[in-house]
Amino acid sequence: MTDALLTVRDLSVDFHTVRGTVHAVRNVSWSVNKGETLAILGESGSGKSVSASAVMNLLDTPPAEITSGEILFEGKDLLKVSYEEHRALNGKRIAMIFQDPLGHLNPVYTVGWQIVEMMTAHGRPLDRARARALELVTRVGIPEPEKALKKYPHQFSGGQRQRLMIAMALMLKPDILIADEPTTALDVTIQAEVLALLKELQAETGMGLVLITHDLGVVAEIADRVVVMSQGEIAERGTAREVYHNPQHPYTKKLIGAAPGKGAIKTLQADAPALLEISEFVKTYGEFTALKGVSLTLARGQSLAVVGESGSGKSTLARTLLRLEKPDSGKALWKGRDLVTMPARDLLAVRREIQMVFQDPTQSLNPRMSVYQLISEGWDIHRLIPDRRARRQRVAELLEQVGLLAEHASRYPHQFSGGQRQRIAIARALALEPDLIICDEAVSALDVSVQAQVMALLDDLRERLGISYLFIAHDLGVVRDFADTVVVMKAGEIVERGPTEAIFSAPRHPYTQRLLAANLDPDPDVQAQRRLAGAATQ
Amino acid sequence: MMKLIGQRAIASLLSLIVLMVLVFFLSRLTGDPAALFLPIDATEEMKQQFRALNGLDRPIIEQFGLYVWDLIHLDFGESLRRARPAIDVVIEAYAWTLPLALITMTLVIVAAIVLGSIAAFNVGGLIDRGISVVSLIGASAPDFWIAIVAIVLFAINLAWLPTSGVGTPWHWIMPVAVLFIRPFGLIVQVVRGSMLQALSAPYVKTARAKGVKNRPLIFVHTLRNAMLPVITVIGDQAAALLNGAVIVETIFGFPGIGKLMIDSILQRDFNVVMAAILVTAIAIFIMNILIDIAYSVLDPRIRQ
Amino acid sequence: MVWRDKFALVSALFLLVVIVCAIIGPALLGDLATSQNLRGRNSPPFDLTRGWIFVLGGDSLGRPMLARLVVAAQSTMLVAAGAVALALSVGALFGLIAGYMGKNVSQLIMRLADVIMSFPSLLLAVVVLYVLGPSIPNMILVLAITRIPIYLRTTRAEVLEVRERMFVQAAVVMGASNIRIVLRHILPVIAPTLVTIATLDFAFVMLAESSLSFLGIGIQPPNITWGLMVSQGRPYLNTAWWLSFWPGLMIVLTALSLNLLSNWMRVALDPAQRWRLESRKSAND
Amino acid sequence: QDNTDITVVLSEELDLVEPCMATRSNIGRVIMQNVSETLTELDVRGDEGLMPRLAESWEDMGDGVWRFNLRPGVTFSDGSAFDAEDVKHSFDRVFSDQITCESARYFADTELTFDVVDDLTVDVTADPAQPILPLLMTLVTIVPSETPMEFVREPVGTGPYALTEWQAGQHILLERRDDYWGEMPEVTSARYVFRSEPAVRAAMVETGEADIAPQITELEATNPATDFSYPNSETVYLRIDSSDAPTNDIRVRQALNAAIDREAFIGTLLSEGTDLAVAIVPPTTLGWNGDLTPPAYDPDLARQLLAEAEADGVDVSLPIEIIARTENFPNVTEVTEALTQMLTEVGFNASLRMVEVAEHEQFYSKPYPESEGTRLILAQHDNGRGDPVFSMYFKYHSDGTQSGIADPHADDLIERATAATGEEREALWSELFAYVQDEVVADVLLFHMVGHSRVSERLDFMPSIATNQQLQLSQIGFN
Ligand SMILES: Nc1ncnc2c1ncn2[C@@H]1O[C@H](COP(=O)(O)OP(=O)(O)OP(=O)(O)O)[C@@H](O)[C@H]1O
Ligand SMILES: Nc1ncnc2c1ncn2[C@@H]1O[C@H](COP(=O)(O)OP(=O)(O)OP(=O)(O)O)[C@@H](O)[C@H]1O
Ligand SMILES: [Mg+2]
Ligand SMILES: [Mg+2]
Repeated sequence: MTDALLTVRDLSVDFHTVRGTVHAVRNVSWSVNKGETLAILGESGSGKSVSASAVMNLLDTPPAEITSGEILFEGKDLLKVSYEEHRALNGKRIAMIFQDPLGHLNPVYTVGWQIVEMMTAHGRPLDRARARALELVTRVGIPEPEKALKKYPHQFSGGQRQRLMIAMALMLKPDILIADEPTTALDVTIQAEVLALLKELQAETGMGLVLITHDLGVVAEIADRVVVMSQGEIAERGTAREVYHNPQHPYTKKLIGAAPGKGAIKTLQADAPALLEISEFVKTYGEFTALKGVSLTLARGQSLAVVGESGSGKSTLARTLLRLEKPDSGKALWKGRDLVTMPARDLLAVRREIQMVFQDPTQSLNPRMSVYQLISEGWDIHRLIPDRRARRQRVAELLEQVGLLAEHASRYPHQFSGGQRQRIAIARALALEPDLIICDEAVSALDVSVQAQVMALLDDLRERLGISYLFIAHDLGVVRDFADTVVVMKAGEIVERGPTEAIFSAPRHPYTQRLLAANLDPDPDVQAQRRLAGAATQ
Repeated sequence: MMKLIGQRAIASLLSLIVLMVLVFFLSRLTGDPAALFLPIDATEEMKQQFRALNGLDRPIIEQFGLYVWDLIHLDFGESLRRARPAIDVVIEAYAWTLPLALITMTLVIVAAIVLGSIAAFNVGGLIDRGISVVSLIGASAPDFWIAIVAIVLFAINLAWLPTSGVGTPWHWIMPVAVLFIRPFGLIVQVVRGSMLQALSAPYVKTARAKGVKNRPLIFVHTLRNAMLPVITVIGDQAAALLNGAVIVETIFGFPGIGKLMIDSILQRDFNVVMAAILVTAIAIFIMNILIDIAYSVLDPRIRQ
Repeated sequence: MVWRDKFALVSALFLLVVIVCAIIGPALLGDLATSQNLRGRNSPPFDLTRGWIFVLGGDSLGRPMLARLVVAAQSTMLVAAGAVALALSVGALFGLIAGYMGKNVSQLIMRLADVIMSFPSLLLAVVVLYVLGPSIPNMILVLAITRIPIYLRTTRAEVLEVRERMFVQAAVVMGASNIRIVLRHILPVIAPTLVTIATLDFAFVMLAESSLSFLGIGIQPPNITWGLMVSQGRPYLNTAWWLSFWPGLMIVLTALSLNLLSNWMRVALDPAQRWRLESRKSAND
Repeated sequence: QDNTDITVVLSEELDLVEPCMATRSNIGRVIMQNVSETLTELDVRGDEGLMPRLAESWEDMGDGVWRFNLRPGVTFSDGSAFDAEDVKHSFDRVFSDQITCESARYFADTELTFDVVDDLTVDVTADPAQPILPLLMTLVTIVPSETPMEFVREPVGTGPYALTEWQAGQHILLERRDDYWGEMPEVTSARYVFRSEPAVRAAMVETGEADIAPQITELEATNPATDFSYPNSETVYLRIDSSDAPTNDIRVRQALNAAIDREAFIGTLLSEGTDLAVAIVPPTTLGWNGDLTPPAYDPDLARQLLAEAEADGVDVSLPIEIIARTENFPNVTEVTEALTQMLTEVGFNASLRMVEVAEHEQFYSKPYPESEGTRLILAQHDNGRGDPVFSMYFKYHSDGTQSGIADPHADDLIERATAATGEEREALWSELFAYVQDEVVADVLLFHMVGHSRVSERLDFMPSIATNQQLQLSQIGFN
């Protein structure tokens, strides 16, 4: 272990807050070797991102405090080197992909500039940097790469931003890449390409990869070794196979047991009345057409999954439906009335009936509001639950339902992990007990055990209250477990639609077929076999 | 873009007209210029004659009509006090004010942005404290103190600089320095506050993860995000300078628009007041258009 | 590093003293502040032979500076706070409207702001004086009007950016009304900037009032403000520095305290930055 | 070093350099007798009285006709010769209705006709007869007959200097003429610059950037080697409106006078050297009455007078507002504050209001605005022209624009004195001074002011009472 490229030993990180100290990371040790892939699995909020930030020297100290440990890179303790020395390592030798790409891209510079800067900041010539950026952006599958480099972050889809972050991190072929949930917003075909790219780079430069992820399939596909974290500590470690087949720690057992994609498939009740009818939605951004005439029908109590290529217009569909953006044409009948032309006054009532969980939860939470304020705001707006005690209680209840603690109500968004923020956003949507919840990648940042808990909750609400879901997701396992109907989108169009059962058993459109084929299995053995088979057919 | 500027120019022209109409009528509420132009013991006939000569005896609406008529022919009228075309007087003065404002503002912008950013980056540290306190004292000290103390020190005691006047570049140093202080103090604080907010954004972490050096981290990555309120305040301060700097012009005998404007207002030399406001308003409107363009250049999300 | 907090604390204490002076000063020292003594004029400061009240010296009519400073606090604060508060609230209100409403409303408001911005404050002062007569409320009005554009423009510019943020859209989805979005989501983000400008403006307004007095169109004796005292002391700068120095110092200190306090508040009220204050304490514990 | 170019720093910039406006002090200080000359000149430095300038001599021909014999061999700076036509034209300009020349006001109701006898002789007929016509000639500058009937910016005159450069806002340059008719002055050129801040003006002489600063404040005049003080012909007084209650009662007016401790101001708020006023004109004026004494400070008397008036039913509690104008003279605010306090102390209901110049004018000249009680207007009056006629009508005649009294005897005295000449004139003025001060108690006369100048040590020059109105470069020598 001493000759490892990067070793984290005994790391402990505390956060000082008004309400006492949070022990975010406790005596965590792991290491990664040249060419090796270490997957860090674990509970949401267990300290994965914080320990990664510690390696990059990105923790603000205070409020964070590194109370013990060392981080050895090529034998040097990164906690002791000078700021300047660390800076020179960052990006060049150790690169990082952040969990929340929207916030982590600078909104006022073009993505091209930001990617290129990774190289120019370390003294590489501009023209080489440009060429490399173009190459990588093409490799991660961004359409029209030349043009894309000249665009700004807000002009991309969630998955595209994530890929741009990946391209940025790979610019200098770092020795260590810390990837914090790099594929959560990618559809499985692109995820496969990205994983292939990472592996290729590993083979080429011997890059050590630290992969923080919740996706057991990704772990099975790429990880050599696995550490599992729970509540700030390491629960278990071993090779990917050992951990999957022979988990020791109860948390690991629970985690592996919760892997989605194995339950019974739901079917839609035939007589459910239509709630929402979207017809011929068209949305253009300048010359680019993001939606090319999308039509959909959603019944009361239905859970409709929208899967599809990253950048195919799923989020755009959700946003135009909610009148956050104006569609160029098309109608959306909600309970018989057109949302697109509805006057603002009437819209207010409808707003309570339709809620949304945004794809980038962090940015959708007002940083100046506490969790309590965030969740209870809807009640203020719609004049519900006037009693303060009742409110407190309901907030606590909601937080517990999504796997958080009642005491989290007084914290502010920046004090949470990515997955925790996503759950706050879910709790906020649930608070209003709407008729329809649009979930844009609403569970992608959750570890599978919490994910299962949240999905069970949503299912329960659907059964009890008849809530419908428009469920945008990439994780086919989740979709299979949760949805009764699936539509598949590609390049702004719906290419296939049908009951979940039918789509999963007999996909018709070639894209759907490819999608299903690229789906990863959580079992490392199964994945190994598939890889062999894949190699053979090539 | 061109179309937008065109629209903006038309809208600004309308506000210019509103402004001129307002000034025309409001200024005429403030008393009779004849009493001020003529000596205190002037006879009523002399006053009458003066009013008649300058058209002040006609009904105000008629005066307005005549003014507009002349204006259409690009005639801004004569200065009551100076027996010269008002616009000549104003342009002469503005030729002094404009460079003074530009030089001062350039220095202010550079210094305030650099020091304000540094203060924000070192928030709570000694550098921050030093910059803040010094700039705040500067921004709130009466400017004639600074001007007179500067004259006593640099012109009389040290004899490094001339006391006042214009002519050589040396003459400009003290006026520029004194004018510099207040906008500098103000903008430093705004830069500091805005930067403080921007520095806690996650994209700053990205830049650090990339290994970006502190200087570009502050001045490239963060500053541009913090610039919106800063350029607004810069605009406000620049507008103040474009309106002329009365105290400095008075003390240093600098023949700018500020003193001219004050004197003309106090003497009710309406034509000069109108011409001066017209010229300064055009300068300010152009500056505001530039600032609004700057907003959308700085922040792509504002572009619509 | 506790001194950081001490800075804010001292500032707060100083402001408290000023406010107390403003409230009870005129009742307490009103007579002393106007008792002239021509033969004992311009008595230098720090000379206690004439009693503690002359510790800051006497003015050009032999009145004790200290008493005058205390008494002047009232009108000074009234004018400065009144003008800044009025400009801030009106400017921010219209800025929010201009930033959040449609293009036409925005254009209208902004072009009106241009008009105000180019209308010389002095002419405004002269007009108001002639039409309405000189008084403290009118003074507040004049100063407030001239300061409106800065708040208006700052607010609007910030709103344009903030309203594009995702959490504002999330609030829209929740059904929040425009008013709620503006007040609960947008305003808190831009408030720190506005407060920074407002506290800086405090000094500006006091000095602007001083120059208007100097030109004869501002507040005039027997009213007193620090600004008026500064302008009255101006000819004595070389011979009796204390006449304009003390009131000038009061203006500087008030502005300084306000700003230090607002800088502190800016951090204290921002949940994402509050740790800067808290941790300093714990680091010293 | 025989550098004979000098720089003069003045307090306010010139709007005009128009010869017919030379009685305005800021213009006069630059061009009067430097660029433009008058027919006669009053000696205020010595006691020679009225002296010839462009007129060599003059005589009263009776019936209101005066004959002036002009100086031969005089040329204007544009080369043309000076003759009687020029004199006539100069006066035509002054009285023209196409331009507003200030000097016209000194001839208020007098009709002047000019008869050119020959090139160098001109007869002036005044209707009504004007006994002081030669003195009035000191007020009108002579311009060439080609001068248009509008304000000129390039004045042409017969004086020893010509205006050669005028950079508005920066400076005016006068250069010595080689073809001047009189004695060559020592100063070869004078540059006038303008700084409104007294401290800066003083500093400029100190640093050598300027040679003369004719108007600095007492506070700046700290260097005995360079700083001079001189009576500046300004008189400060409080104008009483005796048609208002309670000041229509003479006892109230007397009380006002007795309430004020004039001595206390001198050497404190006002410079050492300031004189207590007994008339609205300075002591150098014709008919000065040496017997008059300033009212004594007697607060008890004031209280007593007020009590008496009150006993007779005068409402002495009516508000009295003192109106003064900012920047009228140094320390005006303090002076007014002190005056207010003094009046309050003896029981007046006095308050103070400082106003800007335009507003002051509304109160100063007739018609006076209505008021609840009455207003006292603090004003400063300048008469350095040697004869009270320039003051008394305006200030004390019932029809005078700034008069606060309507007294038939005073009217009569003024009219008679204006028409009289010689010793009779002097006696009548003298009587009038005594009458308005002691009998009518028309106003609260306060001070004859002094001015301060700073003169570089390399110059040989003594400022005098005339320095307020003119600054003759020919009087400046070098040490
Ligand atoms: N500024 C902060 N103040 C207080 N607590 C914090 C702060 N930042 C993070 N935490 C806490 O630290 C813990 C670890 O956070 P971290 O972001 O490392 O979780 P994670 O393992 O990455 O979770 P996820 O998978 O949800 O992203 C969380 O419980 C979080 O609430
Ligand atoms: N403001 C914008 N300006 C220009 N193009 C945009 C803008 N917003 C989105 N797009 C483009 O529209 C397309 C659809 O984006 P959308 O966010 O709907 O994708 P998505 O299906 O949600 O993808 P993902 O799964 O990656 O989130 C993308 O190709 C994106 O580049
Ligand atoms: Mg995380
Ligand atoms: Mg999306």
